[in-house]
Amino acid sequence: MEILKFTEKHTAFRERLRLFLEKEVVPLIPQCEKEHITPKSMWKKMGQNGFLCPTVPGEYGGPGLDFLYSVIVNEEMARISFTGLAAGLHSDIVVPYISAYGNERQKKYYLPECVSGDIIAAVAMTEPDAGSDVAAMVTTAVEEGDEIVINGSKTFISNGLNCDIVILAAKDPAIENKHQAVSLYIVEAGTPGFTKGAPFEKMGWNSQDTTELFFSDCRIPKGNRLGKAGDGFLMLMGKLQQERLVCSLGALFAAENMFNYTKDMCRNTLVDGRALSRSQAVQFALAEMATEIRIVKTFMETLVIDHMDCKQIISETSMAKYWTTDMVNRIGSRCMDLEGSAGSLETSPLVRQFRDNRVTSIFAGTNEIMKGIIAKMMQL
Amino acid sequence: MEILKFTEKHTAFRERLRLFLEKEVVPLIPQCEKEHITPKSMWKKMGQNGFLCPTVPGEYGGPGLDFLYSVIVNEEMARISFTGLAAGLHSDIVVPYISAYGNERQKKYYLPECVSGDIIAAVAMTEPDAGSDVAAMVTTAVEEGDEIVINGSKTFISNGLNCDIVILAAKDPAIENKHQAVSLYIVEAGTPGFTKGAPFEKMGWNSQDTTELFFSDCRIPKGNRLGKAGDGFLMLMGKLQQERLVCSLGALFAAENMFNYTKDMCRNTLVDGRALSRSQAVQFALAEMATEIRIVKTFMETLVIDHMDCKQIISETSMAKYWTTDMVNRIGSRCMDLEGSAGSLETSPLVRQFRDNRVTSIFAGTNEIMKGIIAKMMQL
Amino acid sequence: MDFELTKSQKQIQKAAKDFAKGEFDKETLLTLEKENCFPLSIWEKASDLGFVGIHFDDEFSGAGLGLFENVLLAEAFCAKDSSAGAALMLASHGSEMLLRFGSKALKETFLPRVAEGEMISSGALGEAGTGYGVATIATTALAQKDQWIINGEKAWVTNGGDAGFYLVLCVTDPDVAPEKAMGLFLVEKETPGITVTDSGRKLGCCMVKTATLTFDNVRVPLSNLVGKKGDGFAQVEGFLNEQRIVTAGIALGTAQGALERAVAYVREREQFGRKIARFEALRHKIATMAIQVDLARLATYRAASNFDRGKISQAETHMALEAAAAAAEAVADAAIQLHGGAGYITETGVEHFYRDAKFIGIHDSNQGLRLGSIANHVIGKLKG
Amino acid sequence: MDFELTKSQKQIQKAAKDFAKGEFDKETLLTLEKENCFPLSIWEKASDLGFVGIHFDDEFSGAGLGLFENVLLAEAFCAKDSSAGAALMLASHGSEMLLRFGSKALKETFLPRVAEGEMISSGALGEAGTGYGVATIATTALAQKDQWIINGEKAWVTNGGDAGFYLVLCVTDPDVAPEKAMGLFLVEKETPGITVTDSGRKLGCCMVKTATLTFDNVRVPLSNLVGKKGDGFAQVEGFLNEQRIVTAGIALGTAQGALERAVAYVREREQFGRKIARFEALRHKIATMAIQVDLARLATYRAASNFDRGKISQAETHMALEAAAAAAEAVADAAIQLHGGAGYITETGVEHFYRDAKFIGIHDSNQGLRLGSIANHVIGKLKG
Repeated sequence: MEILKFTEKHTAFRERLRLFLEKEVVPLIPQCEKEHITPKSMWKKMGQNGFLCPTVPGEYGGPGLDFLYSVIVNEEMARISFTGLAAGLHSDIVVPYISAYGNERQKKYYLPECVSGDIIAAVAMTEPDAGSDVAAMVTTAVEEGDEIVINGSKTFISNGLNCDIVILAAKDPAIENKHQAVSLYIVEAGTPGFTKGAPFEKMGWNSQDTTELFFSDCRIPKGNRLGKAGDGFLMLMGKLQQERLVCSLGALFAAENMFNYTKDMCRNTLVDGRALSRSQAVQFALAEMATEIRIVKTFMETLVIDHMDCKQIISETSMAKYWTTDMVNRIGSRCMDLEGSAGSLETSPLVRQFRDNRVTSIFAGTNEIMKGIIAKMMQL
Repeated sequence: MEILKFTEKHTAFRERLRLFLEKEVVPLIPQCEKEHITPKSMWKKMGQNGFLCPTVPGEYGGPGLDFLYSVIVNEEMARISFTGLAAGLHSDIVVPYISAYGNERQKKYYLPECVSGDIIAAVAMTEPDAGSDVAAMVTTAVEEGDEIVINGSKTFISNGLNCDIVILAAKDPAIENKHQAVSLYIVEAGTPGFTKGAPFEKMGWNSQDTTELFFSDCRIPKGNRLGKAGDGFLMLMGKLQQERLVCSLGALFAAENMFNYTKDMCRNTLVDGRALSRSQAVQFALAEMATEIRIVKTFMETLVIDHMDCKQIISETSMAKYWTTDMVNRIGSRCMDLEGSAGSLETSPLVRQFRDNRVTSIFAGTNEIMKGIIAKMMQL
Repeated sequence: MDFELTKSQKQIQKAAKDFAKGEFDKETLLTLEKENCFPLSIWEKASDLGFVGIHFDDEFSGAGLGLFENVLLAEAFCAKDSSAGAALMLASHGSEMLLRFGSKALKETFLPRVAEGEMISSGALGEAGTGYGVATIATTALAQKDQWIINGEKAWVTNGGDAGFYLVLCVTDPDVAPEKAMGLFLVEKETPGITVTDSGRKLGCCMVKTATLTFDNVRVPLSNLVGKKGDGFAQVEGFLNEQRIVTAGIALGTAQGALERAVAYVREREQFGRKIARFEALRHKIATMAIQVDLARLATYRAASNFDRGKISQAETHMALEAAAAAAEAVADAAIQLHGGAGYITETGVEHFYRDAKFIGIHDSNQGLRLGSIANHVIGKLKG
Repeated sequence: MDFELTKSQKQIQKAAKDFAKGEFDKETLLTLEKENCFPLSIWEKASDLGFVGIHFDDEFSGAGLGLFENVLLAEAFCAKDSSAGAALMLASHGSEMLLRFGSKALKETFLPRVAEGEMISSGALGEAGTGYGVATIATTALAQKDQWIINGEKAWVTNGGDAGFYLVLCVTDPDVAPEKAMGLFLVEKETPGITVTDSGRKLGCCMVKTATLTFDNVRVPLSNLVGKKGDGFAQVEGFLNEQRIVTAGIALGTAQGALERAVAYVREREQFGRKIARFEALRHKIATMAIQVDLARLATYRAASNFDRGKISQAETHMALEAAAAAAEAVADAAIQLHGGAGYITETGVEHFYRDAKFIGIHDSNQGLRLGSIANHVIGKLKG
């Protein structure tokens, strides 16, 4: 049953993207992985070629396409397993804060450059002591005349070093209720008092400039508040559905990619002259993985449809997030098992993709948080 | 995303069936479980009320409904966990052999009574030494003039004792190629030389009259051959898609039913004054089970659509069969864990439903056979 | 470290295996299982041979051996037949409380009867609504002149109805903290005021009865207090720890028995022109089963061995039980699958291993309780 | 049975833990790991303290102890740091073949250098396309007058490039069955004709080098044949069995270390106003991890203990390795998850436990090989 109806235009877009990635991006990956950063020029090329922010409307400089184009970008990025160009993060997770909550001025000002790749965007929620417990954040934003003064720090910020703007969550210390104290702000790189740390060394996402952000009496205009004061939590919650959906899709596509590599590898690898895939145990392992992936892929496709139909699918996206990101780790591990010795070297594409995906069960809300949400939605 | 479009008519049918089962069937279950057989009168009542063979066309005495009615019957039967009235087996697995391969005379002769419940049908493929390896069957069917003479025995035949007709697979000993030697025959109960064993004692399906069938110089008219001589295997294979689909749906519905019971039980069971569902570990277990079920349910619904659209979905139904029947065992086991002591007594509805479903990963092709098929379809 | 049984342990193990081989008639046991009946005559023979109460002192008709030897019996019996093995091992249920804490007079009166196959014993501890715990029980025993008067209801009573006496946990001092509020009382079967309600057919271990017992002004002599007033809770906790190691032995034997049946079957069964033991995926399944059984054995033997050395650890007990219960369930499940359709048929003698395994894993404790106990040990006390 | 370490084993264990605590500087090790460098100075200190070649005879600068003690070292070192621990334990890779089968002269020349931290050793056994086996190798050694001439290519050579000498498995008699066709040769690093190609960055155990070695008319003296011609295959099989028990010890320590880090973290980390160690689902996760580690320990200790007693069993070895490798992977994975975002950051010192665990589980054998070996034992020979 065909659930996602990709048109010829979608397919052409996908092919154009695939060619672009193969030619312009893939050759640079090793260098980016080594340097823990991806050159801004690559972001610009992505933007110039129309691969960023597909859903931003024409009036703000975007192509005004449907969400299926985002799905395509996420799938093609997963195929090359390249986290430095976190297009999904930029286009489908961060920029939507501006599209959805920005006022006309903010949208006109920022969106065109987000689309063109001249602005790389990040979102900053997490703090050292406020991970799963977002409400525990201590970064403050205090109004002083026409300005907002920000103090505090954020951590594990993807696109952190490259980012030209950051959507920052901070609280008004004067308001006692934690959930009503938080607002969102657009902070531009280069604003005095806003500094960035060095990229973290991580298990994966090595081409990603994940870092800490520091704010010390950082003053921004009042007009850079996104939405209403105190609505920060509601806005964050409002965007989680798409964030988790995109995260799940990425995990699914990565799992598929690792599986396909492994299936071919088992067909082509001879041990003592016999293909690995002639082993019954290998066949069963591949059959089991194929089944897992096939089943949840159908589910994910229906969620994409529901999401495009603006349905509230909080429980379902939490399920998808938990299940697909656990699955991608499970599949990656089994694939490496099947590859054996060769799967223990970085020359195997499995290794980087596995390392990259290990974080997906942690970010965008840990899978433990997901289970808590599912339980809550069941009124347990 | 609504995949199966149930109309008001479907819903009314479901409600009528549910009431019927509650009133006419459920009270008799304990007795049937004890006696390892279900009275034929119950089959007749099912038929009289229009709950058997929903898809048989009007010209053969059936209601000519779509396959969604079969899905409804399977779901409602799973809700009451009653294997004695194996309506799915009769309506969706055995009778289709006649609908699809019978000649006009056979269809006119048998189908109306299959619909009315006057005929209970069984299919006999398995032999003691031919389980997964169907081709190893030794039961023979030899043409002698206008008659076919059958010798051999079959085992694990559901509806075996009750059956009025059996679709029998037997081979012509004169043909060497195992796969071309098999034909299907309709054998009526009461035919001299056709005898039935006693119902097996089993782990579950205790209201089911599963038994052995014996054929000793059993003579049937040549006209009782179903389809062409030598096409037995092809016909058997041709019906496996629906058989496995129905089997998977049953497993899914059973899992859902056990889960729902358990969720309510955890909400309502107080231990030292606190509801079990307040335990985080219990919440996570329920969230995990809810996720598993939700994901594969979507997949199953798309398979129903594909099946109704006459698509060939051999690999997908094999995946579904393997995954759902493993899942129902896993879910049943976890549900019993959560219920604890009370889940170790037959007074818990979990226990019978678990015992009944344990066979689903074995019948209709073991899950090992399923994995082999999936691997084969991947050309491993 | 030493992973070998002693010579005498090997002899006991062999004797137990021989006994089970000789006395566990398959048809008889299938009938007993179906009819929820205790294997009385086998138990009597087992006691004649000294298998019952092997861990009781000599003076009480025991063999003066340890929990370890009792676990070896559980394993050997259950490997041959999990239902019968569990019934034999549970026939002396609760009697360890008498053995460890009872007065000489009580022990002299009752323990030999258990060991000699005259009387089944039973611990009546938990109640409805207390889960697996005994911290909030409501059954009371109040001293009145020369008697204790017991009122209340006990749930999940093993051997309820079959036992000759019950060790009943009661609150004697409702006003103090639960840990100090309880006492344990020996109540004979025929004492007026006891009503037994059988819990009916179970998922597994069907040769052992489970019942609810109500006590309506049941009077027992003062001397039937086992140990000291106020010690009941601690005594029961200690007993449960010991009992759970035996239960781990039962689960271990169940796992072992299921594995043996599976191996025997795949070595004989032919499909597609060869023994199914030649199919690689099935071989790997058997290997996985064997690992589970073996690890469960190591954990169970360690818990039993350390118990006998006085190194008693709740965490080791629960690790043993969790490993063995999980192994029993997984291995029995896999054994059914490997048997195909035959595995589902009662006569084949495999499916009841699964039912027994699952019963063992959830009846007296479940995974949640076991993991919680292990976590307490591993994580330790927390500040703040 | 006895599940206690002896007093001297406890002392060795404590000494190893103290050594790791004192010498494993976190920052240094993170750098070495990142740069794929062997921890040379730590290894030299370890050898000064007698940890290297603890199982060599005294006359070869060893401590005359057993595999069991070597496993205790592996566990203690890897619990502190899996990457460094693995590197220390694998530095003497292959030298057991020399120890067990070498001539006195060869042993006297080379073993003390290994034990004294002068020379790393290496077994060069497998080849491309042979999977984990050595039954179909193509590298040849042909005797010519007073020399052996070696030609061929060895893959997956542990310590390739870092080692001072290699023990190279070669076919000496191409015409006989593989089990009788091979011999083992000691080849010094500087021998002309050897080319080392490093395999590059690995998934884990990055302080140990892996390389491909080509031998182009490499000439070694006749006396460098280790043991007898024709015995090579059996020698390597025996070595692999011993090595895999050490590897199980490495995996065990990796699992233990990951567990310790996770427990420490959940005891400290606060979210939602309380220590996350108070959340029941996380507690159960910790308990599950603890069970896995504990079962792996029992299986590993048993394999090592029985090996030292001469009761050598492929099945016990593979059970130990499978249990330990699975535990290491699962526990390290859970440890990352329990750390949340911090678990993914290298500096935290948890993620490399996962990578090391997975590497250990697939580099020298994988689950398929282990299960296959266990199945052979459990199922036994088949007729027909």
